[in-house]
Amino acid sequence: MENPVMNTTLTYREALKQGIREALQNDKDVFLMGEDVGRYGGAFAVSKGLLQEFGEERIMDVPLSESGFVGAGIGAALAGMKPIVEVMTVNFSLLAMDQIVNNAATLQHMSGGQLHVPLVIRMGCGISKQLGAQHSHSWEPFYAHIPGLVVLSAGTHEDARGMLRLALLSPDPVVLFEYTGMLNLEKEVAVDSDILDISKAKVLKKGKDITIITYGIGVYKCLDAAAELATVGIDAEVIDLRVLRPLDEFTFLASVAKTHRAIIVEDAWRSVSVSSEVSARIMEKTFYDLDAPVLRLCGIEVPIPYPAHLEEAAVPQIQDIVNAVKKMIHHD
Amino acid sequence: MIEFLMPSLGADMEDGTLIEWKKRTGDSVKRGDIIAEVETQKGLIEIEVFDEGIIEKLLIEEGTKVPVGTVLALIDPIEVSLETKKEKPIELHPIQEKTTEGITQEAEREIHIKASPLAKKMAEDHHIALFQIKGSGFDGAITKEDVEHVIAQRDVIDKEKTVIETEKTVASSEAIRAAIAAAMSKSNREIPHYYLEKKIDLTKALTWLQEANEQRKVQSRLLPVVLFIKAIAKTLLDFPDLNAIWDNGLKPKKDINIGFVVALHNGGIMVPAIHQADLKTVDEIMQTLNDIIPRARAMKLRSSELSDGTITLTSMGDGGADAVFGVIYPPQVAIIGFGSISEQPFAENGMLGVRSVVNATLAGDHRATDGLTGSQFLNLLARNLQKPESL
Amino acid sequence: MNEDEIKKNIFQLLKKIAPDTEPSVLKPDENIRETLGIDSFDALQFIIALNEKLGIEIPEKDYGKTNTLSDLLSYIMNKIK
Amino acid sequence: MLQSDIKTVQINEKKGLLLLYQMLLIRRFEEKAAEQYSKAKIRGFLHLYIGEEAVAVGVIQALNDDDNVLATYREHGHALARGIDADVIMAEMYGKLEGCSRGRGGSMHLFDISKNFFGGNAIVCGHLPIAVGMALASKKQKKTNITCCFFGEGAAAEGEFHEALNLAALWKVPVLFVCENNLYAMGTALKYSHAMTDIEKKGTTYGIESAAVDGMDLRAVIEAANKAVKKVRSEEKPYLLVCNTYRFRAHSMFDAELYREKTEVDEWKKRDPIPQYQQFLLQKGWISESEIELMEQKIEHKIQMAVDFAEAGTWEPLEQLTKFIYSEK
Repeated sequence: MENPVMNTTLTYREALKQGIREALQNDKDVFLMGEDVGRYGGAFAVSKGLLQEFGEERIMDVPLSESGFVGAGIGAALAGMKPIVEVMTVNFSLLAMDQIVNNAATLQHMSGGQLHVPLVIRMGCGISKQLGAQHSHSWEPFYAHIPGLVVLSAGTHEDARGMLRLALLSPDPVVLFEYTGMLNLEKEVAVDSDILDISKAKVLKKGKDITIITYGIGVYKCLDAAAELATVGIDAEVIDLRVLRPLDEFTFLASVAKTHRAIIVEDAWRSVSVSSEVSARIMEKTFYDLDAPVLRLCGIEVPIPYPAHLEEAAVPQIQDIVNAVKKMIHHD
Repeated sequence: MIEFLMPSLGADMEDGTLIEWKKRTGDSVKRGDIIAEVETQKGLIEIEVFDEGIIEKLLIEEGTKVPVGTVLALIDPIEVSLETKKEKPIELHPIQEKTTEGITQEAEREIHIKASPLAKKMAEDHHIALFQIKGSGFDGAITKEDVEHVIAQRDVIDKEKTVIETEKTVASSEAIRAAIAAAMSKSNREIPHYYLEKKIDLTKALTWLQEANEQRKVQSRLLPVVLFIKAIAKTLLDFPDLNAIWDNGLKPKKDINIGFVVALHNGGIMVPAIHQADLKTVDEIMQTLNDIIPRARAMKLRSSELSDGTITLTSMGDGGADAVFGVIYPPQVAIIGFGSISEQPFAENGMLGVRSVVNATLAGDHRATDGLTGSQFLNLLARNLQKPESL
Repeated sequence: MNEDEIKKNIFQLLKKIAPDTEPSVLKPDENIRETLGIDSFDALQFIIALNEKLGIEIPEKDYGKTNTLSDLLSYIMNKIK
Repeated sequence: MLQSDIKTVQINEKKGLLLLYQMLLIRRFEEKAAEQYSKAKIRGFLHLYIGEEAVAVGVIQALNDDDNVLATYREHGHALARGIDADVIMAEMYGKLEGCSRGRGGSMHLFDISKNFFGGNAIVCGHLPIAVGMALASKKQKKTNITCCFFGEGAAAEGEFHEALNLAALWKVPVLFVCENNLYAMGTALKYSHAMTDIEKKGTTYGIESAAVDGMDLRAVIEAANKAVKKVRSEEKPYLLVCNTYRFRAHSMFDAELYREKTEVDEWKKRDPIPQYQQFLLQKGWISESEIELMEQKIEHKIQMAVDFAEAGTWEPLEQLTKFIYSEK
């Protein structure tokens, strides 16, 4: 079927909105609940216009009661609905952590398999433009630690549009991280491109010299870094983890077995992070294929500072990735 | 008679102190009555009884601390209530911490050559000793590239069929030579050796071995030295003083770890230990040899394997000298030597015949044992080798 | 599997268990073990390797027929037929 | 479970005896649980409902089969009143596979979706938002069932109590909040956790109709519960019912009760809900002393059967350790 691939350019925000709209159209049990998702049109204008299209019953503004409305979402899911609960940003999700961990992730186990929680919780995540420490957290590792949760990271426009539909099909609770720092970023996306799964990592660029493993806000940074490395003859393979739990280790282990080198990039703080887990699995399962120690480029362990030059230095940038790879390969 | 036990009120409650009896001998009790007050780490708690009857005897005085599950009182059930079946309560033994004696982690004395796992694997596959390769990786670590370089270099040399004389290998055998010289001279300086020899008929042993090997795949075929090791281990069970170390006094060792002398290809020896040889079957001993001999020759032994032998065996194998008198490895107190197996005239109860025979020798530390012990050991060793099936 | 191929295999296997020696310089009637300094342990490894590579089994009682290169070659040739 | 229809049903003889049977079953079950705990057959935490039986029995008789019930970690009584069998509850407390939650939850996490019993929840007040969500779903699905959640006066000091009541009132969803005010949140008396100790007054700030009732008088609880359930179901709005009651036993098994006087316990024991209700039935002539004795023996036999069932239960095989973390497709 060689019909020409029709591309459109759309922003990450539009990709998110298309995902939500499709979900609401596909299933009447789906409804969106979150702070300012209705009349205000979404804190970051992601759900603008949806209230007018779907009405108050399915686009519900909620009071500032994160534990309350996330718990309510769990209850509605237990009773047969398909709620999408928006926690404006991961920074405010700590208030609802008890409901997410002690109820959503655990009820099926404690009830001996009787209770299922088909709930999707969307959270804005990571650095935007100088929002200061309390509005710039990257806490994917917190949630990726909890058995019972499916944890997704929408690092590309395709995933921003496609992950929600598949997440709503899951009988288990899904935490979906979206990246406020990328909302205005425009990318070309195939019109009818649809993602196939929310269970596997994806090789976004093939290569043979080194495996760059990343997720979320790191994906486009690593692709740009790989492009620059190609100009100096380094053929890097870039892998987007996409799913932080359950982690698809098969894809990155196969790649490291081929390239014999690995570098992991994330904005989250270095200690006890996703890169700690990925690096441990590489050491455990492809030790004899390693020709150099696994390198990790992560967030500096400091609350995100307000001034631009410090904020930029606090997380890995494209040039940092390029330099690290060069040092590892040429090391002269 | 119903036993009233100190109840368990919490998973972490291990004992309780009986403060006050609320009932006396002869009192009647019914279900739910408070029978005593007990002091726990949470405070004073009233204890109820779940059975009906008359208190026969109070066994514990007030003020005594007892572990959970201890019988506190005996109750005579006047008439058996509906509850006929009495389940036996699970005895509660408090969890002792499992103490593991401190394993003295001996400092690794091996010189650690930095190389990537991939480089190490490739070097091993191509039988290249790491110290022959110059590392170009992070602070001198050997990488895949460096190994490939040496392989390429060697293939070139192979083609020209010249023997490589790299000074590094000489250096290493010098290092080994120096180490052996030091140990041997220390042994002779400090240990007064006595020497004994015994000719042993191996006919039964070798025939048993041949039949045993016919039932085994070639991969698990047994060598005669396996029988010698097993026989030594079995005999040592009766001679603990020979399986010992001298540390200003004789200190017998519990485990029987037989140090096995392995000759390296380009000279020098390594002596890895076969641990608990007495507990291993002949097949397990053969497997141990299959593991330690190649590793010894590739200098891949851990220092722990080289240092916990309790006695040493040196064996000439075939085509070597008739007998070998070893030099004891300090701090051990004995070394056993087996010469080459050969056809020799052998007289037995007056009849002369030709038999497969081996000369077994024992060198002993006279501070620790005397010739009599040594010769009794060799006699028992010879007898044990006549019954190979029971080794 | 002709004679040359068998010889090549023999040299390769001998090289593996005695890396510091030169099996290819062996004369046909020289005793392999004495010339290359191979002890009973290495000899057993060689026989195991022969079994795994060429699929032939040399029982202990035939050890005597495989001392030299030519004996070994002819022994293997009629075993393979 | 008797179906109570919309109009408040006076207790007839048949129902009256059933309610006594339920209260006695709970009392004897909890006493046996204490015995099995001291024999180390039940481990972990164990919270007994002795003294509060009238609240669970009185409220749950007012609910329909398709109504949802959520309770706390002191929920053996609610589970029995809701109709879950004594033997699967005892087996669950033993941690056996045959338990109502397959042994996975234990005493604090009894679940049975066939009875719409959504647990045993051990995070104080953690289940109130869930109850609101379930009621929200009923409203969206245009169903007539309601959701009833039980909690202690300690929970009323949690932030989630405020958030849940506000959301319920804001969204006008059919949830019945039942506060079992037993005067002590573990070791903290009412006056040490609440500035305003009349818990029912807290409903007014959210415009939620509230009432308080003597939790030791079964008939009073029945009357208040029937009225509350009727309002929640017909007017589809939340209701806060506070039952003032008292627990005769410690908070849990390992508690020296340093925080209250023995005399206070003895005072409340004089108003034990079971003898109080037995008097009413005897005066009504609906039951005789010998019939009560017969009911006691029937219950004792049923509870011994439950213990035997638990004793004979099996341990879940280790291979199933990671089951029920994610749903099998």
